[in-house]
Amino acid sequence: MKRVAIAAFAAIIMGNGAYADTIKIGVVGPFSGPFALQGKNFKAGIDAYMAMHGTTIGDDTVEIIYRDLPAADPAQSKALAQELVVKEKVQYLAGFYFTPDAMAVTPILKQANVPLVVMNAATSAIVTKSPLVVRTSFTTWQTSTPIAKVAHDAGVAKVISIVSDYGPGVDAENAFKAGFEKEGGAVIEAIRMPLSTNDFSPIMQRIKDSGAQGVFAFLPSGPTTLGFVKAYNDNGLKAAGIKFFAPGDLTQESDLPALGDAALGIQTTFHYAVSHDSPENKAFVEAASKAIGNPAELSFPSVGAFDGMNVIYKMIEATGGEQDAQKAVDAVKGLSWISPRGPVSIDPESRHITQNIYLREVTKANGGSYYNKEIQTFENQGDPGLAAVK
Amino acid sequence: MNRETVTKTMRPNRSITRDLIGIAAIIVASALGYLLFPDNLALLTRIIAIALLVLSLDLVTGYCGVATLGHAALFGSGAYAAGIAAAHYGITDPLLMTLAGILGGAIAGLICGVIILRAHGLPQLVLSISLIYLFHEFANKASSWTGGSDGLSGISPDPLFGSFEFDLWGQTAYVFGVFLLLAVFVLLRFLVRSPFGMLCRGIKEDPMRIMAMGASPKITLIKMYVISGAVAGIGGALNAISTQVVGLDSLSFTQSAEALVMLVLGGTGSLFGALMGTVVFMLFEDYVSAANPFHWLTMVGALLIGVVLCAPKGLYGTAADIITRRLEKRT
Amino acid sequence: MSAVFDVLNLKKAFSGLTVTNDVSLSMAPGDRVALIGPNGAGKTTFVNLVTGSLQPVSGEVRLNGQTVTKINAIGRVRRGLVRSFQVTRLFQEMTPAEHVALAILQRDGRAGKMFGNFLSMPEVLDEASGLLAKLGLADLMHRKVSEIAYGQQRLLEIAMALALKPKVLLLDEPAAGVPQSDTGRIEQALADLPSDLAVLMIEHDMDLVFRFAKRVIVLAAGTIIFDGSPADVTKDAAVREAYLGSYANASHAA
Amino acid sequence: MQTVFSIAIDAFAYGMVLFIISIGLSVTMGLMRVVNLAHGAFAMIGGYIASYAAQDLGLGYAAAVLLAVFGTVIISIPIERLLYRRIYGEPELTQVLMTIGITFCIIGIANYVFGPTLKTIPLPPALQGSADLGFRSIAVHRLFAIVCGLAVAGGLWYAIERTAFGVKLRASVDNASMAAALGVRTEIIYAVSFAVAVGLAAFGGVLGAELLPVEPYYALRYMVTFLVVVSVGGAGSIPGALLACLLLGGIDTTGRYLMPEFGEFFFYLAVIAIICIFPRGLAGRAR
Repeated sequence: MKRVAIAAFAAIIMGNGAYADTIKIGVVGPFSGPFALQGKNFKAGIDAYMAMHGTTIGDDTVEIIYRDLPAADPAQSKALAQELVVKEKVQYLAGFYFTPDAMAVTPILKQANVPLVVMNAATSAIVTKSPLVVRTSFTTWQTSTPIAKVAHDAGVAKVISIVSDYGPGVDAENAFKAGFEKEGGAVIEAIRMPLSTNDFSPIMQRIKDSGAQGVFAFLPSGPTTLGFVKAYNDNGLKAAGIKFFAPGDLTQESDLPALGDAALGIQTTFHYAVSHDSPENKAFVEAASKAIGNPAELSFPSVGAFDGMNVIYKMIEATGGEQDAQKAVDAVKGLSWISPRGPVSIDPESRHITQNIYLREVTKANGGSYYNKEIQTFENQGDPGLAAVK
Repeated sequence: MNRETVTKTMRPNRSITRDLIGIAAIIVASALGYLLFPDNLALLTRIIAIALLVLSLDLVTGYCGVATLGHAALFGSGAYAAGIAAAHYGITDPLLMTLAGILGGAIAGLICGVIILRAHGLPQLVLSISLIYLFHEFANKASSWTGGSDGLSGISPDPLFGSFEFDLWGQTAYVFGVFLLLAVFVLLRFLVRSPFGMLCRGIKEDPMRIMAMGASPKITLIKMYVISGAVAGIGGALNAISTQVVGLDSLSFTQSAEALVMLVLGGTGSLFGALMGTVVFMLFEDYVSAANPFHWLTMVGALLIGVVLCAPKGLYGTAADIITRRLEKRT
Repeated sequence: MSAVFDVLNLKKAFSGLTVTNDVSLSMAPGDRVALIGPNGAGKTTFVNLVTGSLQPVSGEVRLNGQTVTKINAIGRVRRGLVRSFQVTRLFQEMTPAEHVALAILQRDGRAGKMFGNFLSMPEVLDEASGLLAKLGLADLMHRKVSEIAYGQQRLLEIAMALALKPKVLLLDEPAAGVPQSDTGRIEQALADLPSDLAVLMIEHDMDLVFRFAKRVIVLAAGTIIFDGSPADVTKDAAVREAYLGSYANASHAA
Repeated sequence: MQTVFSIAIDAFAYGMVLFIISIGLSVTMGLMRVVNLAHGAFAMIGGYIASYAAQDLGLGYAAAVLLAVFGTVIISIPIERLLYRRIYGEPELTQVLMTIGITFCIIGIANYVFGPTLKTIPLPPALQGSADLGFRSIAVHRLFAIVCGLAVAGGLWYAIERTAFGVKLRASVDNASMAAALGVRTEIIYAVSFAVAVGLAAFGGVLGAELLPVEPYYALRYMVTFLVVVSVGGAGSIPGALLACLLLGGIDTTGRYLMPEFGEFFFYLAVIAIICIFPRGLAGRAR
């Protein structure tokens, strides 16, 4: 259906503008499966951008081609990217929710003469794999480092770290540890639990027994966060005054209705809250809500996609629609603009986005809904992860 | 007496003809794939890699009656073996990488075989599931070797025979894959018709009877598992070579379950069934997920239900039945 | 002639209940022995103990004078102790030729060969077709077993056993379930068994026993109560008591 | 000592939740000999119905649970008639294919109808919050789950071992044709057993929702856990399933407390060890 619709759409556009080129952008993301919500957010961000800025740049028309990749599957990712480049002749590749999927694509970029704009995948190392990668999302290091200062400022000296045992979890643990120890605190225990953990009671018991004053946690957004936060309450940790620190993946907006009162008061650091107060964000949320249908489903990947589109539009302007990946990437190095999340820029060295990281607290709004309320800003944060890896 | 000699000579001839038809069918299908989807060779290469996995599964499930939902352990081990050889030891020759994949797969096959064959039926399924989770978790833990959940990257195979690059357009990878598949197919045709293959089919029907003949079902099945591991390992290596990344998904329960679904879809106990199931399932999935990402799972589910209701022996099995029945009617 | 097969004081108990008690027997090459006994006498247990499917509490099984009690079922087959099954256990999807060829290849230690096909191994094919022809199965050798008659399946069981070239053959009711019209073929096959082979037949059909066996062993309640010539078995008081009574009176005495 | 006690309670509670969700599967797999991979899908349907009833219709918790159980059973009737009946007695692989297909369809439909977000079932005030056990606190709904689990185990045991229906069921399982010859209408026995199994799945789905939240991929996510628990217990045995749940719950919980890093290893190694020692499951009967 979608293919047909896009083709029909393209045909109409082509019919109108006689000599104009169509510039295709291939977007790979999880549009079905357990992570379909994040894929929907990609699409919402992209649709919002195109609704606000039009679908033409000069004489050229922009066309998006979506490909579905439900779960981390690098082999399939490579196959899709190759098909997009060779068959659909896309000039830009974008999207990518999972790190291994983005990694799988980096080896072909040079030969394909195509830049890759990563709209989510959050492992620091991706940008080092090819000079044609630009990232407009965040890294786990970037969002997890400031919370260490928050913890220290809250008067907590001993923290136990609990993360899911996979790449981003390990990143989060290392980032927090590095940041917290620099502040003079101590991570007394670091626990990595399997991704499939359902019952968190034993973990809560560990936290209690450790004697820590606070807990740092990282879990992938989705069903497990619900169990974790509930266990934190049910096992009396909240009542015992053990403080909870986490990056914002834990309290993404689309999970908040399910978390409900259990999440109230949880403080997280993240690059974007849907509630961010700025005219840019108001306009974005309005357009993106329209695109996604149900505003409650709006979450952070949408802003990564929105800004990713901004970068791609700038690239298209700079190259005049010609396919020249290196020129396109060079053109956005150092680019700065006001994003819905606040002021951002592309670091010319790493090609990763430099942005504000916000401390937010889950708060109940007047209407009874829940949102992340921004209470503190850490300005112009780069990616500490790259330096740490080197 | 005359009649006997006729049947005697007819039998092998008929199956050799079938082999030649099979090989021709693979070559024609590969060529058609190349001509019809010249821009989609990566997908086709991926289908070949998975077809090798499904063939390998057919060896133990279709020919030996072992129920397993953990066969990706063999495939993934092959993929990681080839990937680690390239990324950590600088063994970047594609043929040597394939060899590493064969070894990795065979060793994994040995381990899985020894454990899985300790039970039958449902407990056997559960053993295989436990194993695939252990393999997956192990690869996740050994992240300094495997890259953990970020995937193992930095695999850059040399050009094949020093002159054919594994490039963006994927022609080399595809042709390499087709040759691997053909080689495996021919060898497996020999294998399943050999005395060993006969022994395996016997074990599938009645292991007790095989024991009463003085043969050991257990040792035979473990041997078959090692062979199956080698075949799956080739698939894994092809995957590693063509995509240059190995992810944890190649060692996942999902991959195992999908392989089993493809096999049952095509029809167990025949190499053609395994190939047909893979091609049909993967093309269907690719088409439906592109056409309607939101509902493709429902449609795949409907396809599976439809196959159980209308073609209980799998697509190939049922088709073959119909054809033989027609032929018998005619003669 | 020295014994090829000895059973010494074999004992087996299931949860305290003795089912095989101090059973001993000895067979020489060429012996034709029938083992009979009423239902529940422990014949099946005896067969399982001898073939190695069950381990005895005490006692010994010897083949060619060598103790095989600790050797598993597979090892005993390889040493020449072969059995057939009361209910045919054949591979429905395979042909008689394949059955016999598999047995021949297994006997020669070639069943693990991964290349080649028995159809292109003339010596195997010749032996298999010879054996099948002797049993009158030549016409069916390339049919699927599921398509051939039960009587012929029983013959195939015997063919498979013979293909293994055993020294001792245990035949478990070789004629069970075979229609009257086909029993002649089976009896013929039994009569044609190699003369140096020791055969122990477990059978219910007394006519067959009397025609086939030179010696009869009667098992009752796990113990051998008679071991002697067929002519004497009907005269033995203990046997009559345990089992034969009415039969001997009704048909043979008449 | 206090910690040991505390872990034991966690293990017990977790085991009982597992038991409630899995026991229905034990009935289908052990008594009806169907490898029902769609069991989780029925639990999920129950969860969705309860969530819808409580959130959107504003029904109370008890009413929502009842509606979920009966609603799921009603939904399952045509599925049993049209699909499951075709695979009774078929080879395992065919059953796997069919039930995976059913699972995929249910996931797709749930995703379409309810959307991809997490659904919660609001607890009544009586079940909210924590109870103080003196040395630690535990969520009240967990205590409730323990009580329900014990009640289900007792009830099922009674129904199978002590009622006329149970006698007929066991007779049908052991020898269907003999039972039919004796006048037992095996189709009805099967249909009722299937309905009971599905009802239990739905009940478990609702009760376990605090631990295993309801979302479209629920059916796939926990499929393996259910399957493993039932097989370890020995399909069809209620004491076996109970024992397996408590044992695996205990191993899992202890492992996750002592060495969370290797939690997965403990669990699956234990499963492998148990099956290698008891190839038919803890309470498996020889066939």
